Amino acid sequence: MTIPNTIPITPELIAEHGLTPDEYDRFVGLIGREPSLTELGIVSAMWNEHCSYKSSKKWLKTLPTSGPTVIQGPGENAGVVDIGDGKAVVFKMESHNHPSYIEPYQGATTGVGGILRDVFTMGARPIAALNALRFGSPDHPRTRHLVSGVVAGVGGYGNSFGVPTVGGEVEFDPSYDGNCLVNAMAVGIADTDKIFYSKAEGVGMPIVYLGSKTGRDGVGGATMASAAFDDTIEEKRPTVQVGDPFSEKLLLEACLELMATGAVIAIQDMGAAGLTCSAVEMGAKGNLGVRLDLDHVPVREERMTAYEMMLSESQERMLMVLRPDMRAEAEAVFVKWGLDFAVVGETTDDLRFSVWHQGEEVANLPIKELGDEAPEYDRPWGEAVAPAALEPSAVPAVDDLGAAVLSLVGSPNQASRRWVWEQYDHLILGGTVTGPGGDSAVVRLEDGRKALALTVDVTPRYCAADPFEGGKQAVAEAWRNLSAVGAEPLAVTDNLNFGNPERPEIMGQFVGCIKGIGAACTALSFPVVSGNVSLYNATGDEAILPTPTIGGVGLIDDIDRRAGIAFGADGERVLLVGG
Amino acid sequence: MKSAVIVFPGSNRDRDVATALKVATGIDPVFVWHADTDLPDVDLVVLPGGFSYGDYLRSGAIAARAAIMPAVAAHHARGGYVLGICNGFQILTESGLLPGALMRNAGLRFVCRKVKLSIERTDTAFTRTYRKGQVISCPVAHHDGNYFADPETLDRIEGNGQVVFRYAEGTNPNGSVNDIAGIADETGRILGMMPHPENLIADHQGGRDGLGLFAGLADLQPA
Amino acid sequence: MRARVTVTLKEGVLDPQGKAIEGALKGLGFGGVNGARQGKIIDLELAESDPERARAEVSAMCEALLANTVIESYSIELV
Amino acid sequence: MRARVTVTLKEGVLDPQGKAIEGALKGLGFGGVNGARQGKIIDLELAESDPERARAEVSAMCEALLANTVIESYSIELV
Ligand SMILES: Nc1ncnc2c1ncn2[C@@H]1O[C@H](COP(=O)(O)OP(=O)(O)O)[C@@H](O)[C@H]1O
Repeated sequence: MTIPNTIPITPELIAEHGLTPDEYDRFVGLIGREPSLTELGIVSAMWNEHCSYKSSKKWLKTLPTSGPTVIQGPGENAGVVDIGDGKAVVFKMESHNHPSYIEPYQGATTGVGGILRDVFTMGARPIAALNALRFGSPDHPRTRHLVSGVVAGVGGYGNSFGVPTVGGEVEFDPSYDGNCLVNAMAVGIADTDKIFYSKAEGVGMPIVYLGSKTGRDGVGGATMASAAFDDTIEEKRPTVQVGDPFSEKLLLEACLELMATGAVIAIQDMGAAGLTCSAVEMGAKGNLGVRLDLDHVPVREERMTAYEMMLSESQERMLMVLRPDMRAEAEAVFVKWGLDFAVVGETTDDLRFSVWHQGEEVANLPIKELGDEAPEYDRPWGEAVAPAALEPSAVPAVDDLGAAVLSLVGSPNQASRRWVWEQYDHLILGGTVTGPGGDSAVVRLEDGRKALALTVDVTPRYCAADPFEGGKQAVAEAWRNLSAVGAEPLAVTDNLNFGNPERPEIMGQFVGCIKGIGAACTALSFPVVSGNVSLYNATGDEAILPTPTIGGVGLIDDIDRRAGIAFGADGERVLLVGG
Repeated sequence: MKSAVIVFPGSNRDRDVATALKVATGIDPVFVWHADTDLPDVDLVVLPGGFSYGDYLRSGAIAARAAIMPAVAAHHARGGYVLGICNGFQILTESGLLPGALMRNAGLRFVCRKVKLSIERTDTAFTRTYRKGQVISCPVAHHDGNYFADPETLDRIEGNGQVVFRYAEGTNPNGSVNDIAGIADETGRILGMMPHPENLIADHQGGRDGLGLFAGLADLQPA
Repeated sequence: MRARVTVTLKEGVLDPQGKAIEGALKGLGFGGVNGARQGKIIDLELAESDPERARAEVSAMCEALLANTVIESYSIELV
Repeated sequence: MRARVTVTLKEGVLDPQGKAIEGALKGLGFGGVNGARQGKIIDLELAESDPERARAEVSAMCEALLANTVIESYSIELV
């Protein structure tokens, strides 16, 4: 029995898919007919903010993204930078803000899992993870629950997967009461001549599904991540995805083993809107069509519809284009690691995205247009409203400086974060030279004298006061953190967390911060090689502080020539450098 | 000294311990897949740290039933040495090669920090490079390291002197009974411990206190 | 009075533990296992002796702490 | 046929999770909790349809894997 795919497409249905009437008309214009339900699902996934970057693309293009050592800038699963000796560092940061607010433990685990996958999809072995967390006021009723869940989730995934979590930030501010931020960064090392990309090549090549089975997890999740919270939050709950770090560890080992055989032509992880985005991206990048046969997709639930399979966000899955002559070898690797391996389609020369289920073609769409013709907005933006300047007289003088220092040091935003990072395995793999607690983490590269310096930073208060200066400052601080440990700063990944871009003053914050980041990165020759945008971090009219998190990576040539933050001995001179 | 490191699905400190063995003995260990049933000709078998099978059901439970485990027991019965670190310790208790059980940490959280270990015995191959009563630094990183044994078992292992390492100076991170951090079997040829000496073997890691354990194994004679 | 709370994952929610158990049982030769799901129980010793009030109290505990109602369901049994 | 295996810690075995739950419930204002212990359930989907044989099979699974009889006891319920 087949599952119906043709139901009338009503305005309500269109709205539920997060498409505006204009966007829907644009789509109908592209395909020249009314879409099927599966097609509507596919376009809603491709055209939502999260996948299409429709509000931010115009501005992201202004960032400096190249440099003499940049091997791959934005546009792939992660950025790649040459570090000499035939090695490259592969890194990216990504947010899981909305899912973490709904279910903090699972939201954080799946965020960490997603970013790790982005890195090892490129052929890199992850060697470090960082995270930047922001929560509401410590006395807000939800904060405690969110903090403990998110921290346990970040640790739970990274610890089991086996990557050291070496740094991060935790900050509290009432603007995050209704929208916490979970930004996770992963860093890996690959051989420069063995980097894997998502661009499919060759007609008639098998498309292989790898990893865990598909369930109904997160169907509608990509849409959720892009919609401001409202009263329907309760109804959206069942779309929570569960992370399985054990399967991801197996997937890592299996992928690296498989890549070493030379069987992989292209590979892409299934992130938000899994099968849809990954298949379309691989085909479109390679100027190829893709035909999928959903009957071969490994599923763990019964009677899944094509719509559900195309939108499922089940974790720990990959899509790959395989050299057909190496199929048996490839399959053996996955069987050994106990993971699913299924040929679910092939590349074609007709530039169509054709999806079959139970003998019926449930979608047939122009593959390039799904990405290239996605709406792009030049959203109106106004000058951000800066908070009023504080009159010095409005700040009462302190009588007891000692007590003031104590209360500063003990305040939620200054207090020790040991409670957090002791829940993270920051020592595994044996490379950690400086773990959490310093200016930058320092991680030694295998058997050598070289090390990477890693940091994440932003001061949202500054960005609220002056987006341009705040954006610049975040980059400058990341730069200083890296140089403070003796590293040569290499490149940046960013995670731009803002409120509702349809509000001109929020868009103004976004534009200002990007311009500031761009100016600082240009001045410092500190290119942005990857990143992520998270908008609609707002509840009603309450937006978060503008939070453009900057992840910085630097290189130390000789670990014996590094610096830490501790004073070494009595009687040392203390110098103040800078202006 | 020849050694083998068993790789279970979810092992993740297998490379760390291999590095430590290489540094201390000059010889790379062989990696052995959990689904194999035979061990190569080695003096030492290591069950590494990690989250074998995700630590689902109970930490180490599923790995303890892996196809390779009978060969590990046979290796010991023949006079061979076995070292289980962290998840490896959990696998050893789950398989009955060591007594007791490792329960959820008393604080219920994963703990990664340096602790102090006092060396309770130096007459084992694993601890012979240390002094009795010496206190060394060593990292821990685990969620289920709270050693438990019923009173009779505890009396027995204390009476036999099977406790090899104890958390010292108030650094017990997990609530283990009698501050137990590592125990040996009655022959002294099986050691299970929660801390990670393999992560403290080089200056860049902040010290070499853990290296002594592997150095002590360097000239193991085939039994 | 004692209460037993049983917490299980909602239908459709991925259960990595159950999956691992199923795989391990098959590996041990128990071929006749077609599925496994793991849940937990919490046994509570209550001061309350009135069944109705006890049940209400335990319900409140489940909502507040014992179950993660985003992905889990719970049931209560008084003994 | 389905079976539910209930695994609980033996009397006298330390239960850090139970203790933590008890503490947390008290912290949330549930004063009437005099003790809490945590256990787990494993729901199995069996090919076997004969109750007697099913029970024997599940018993074997418990001994082989599902319970650590050093610290845990188990009970089996067929449904
Ligand atoms: N703020 C940003 N700065 C630079 N590059 C970005 C930024 N946001 C996203 N990108 C790049 O855009 C591409 C698509 O982003 P990604 O988050 O991976 O999309 P998705 O998660 O939907 O697959 C990536 O290559 C990413 O590096």
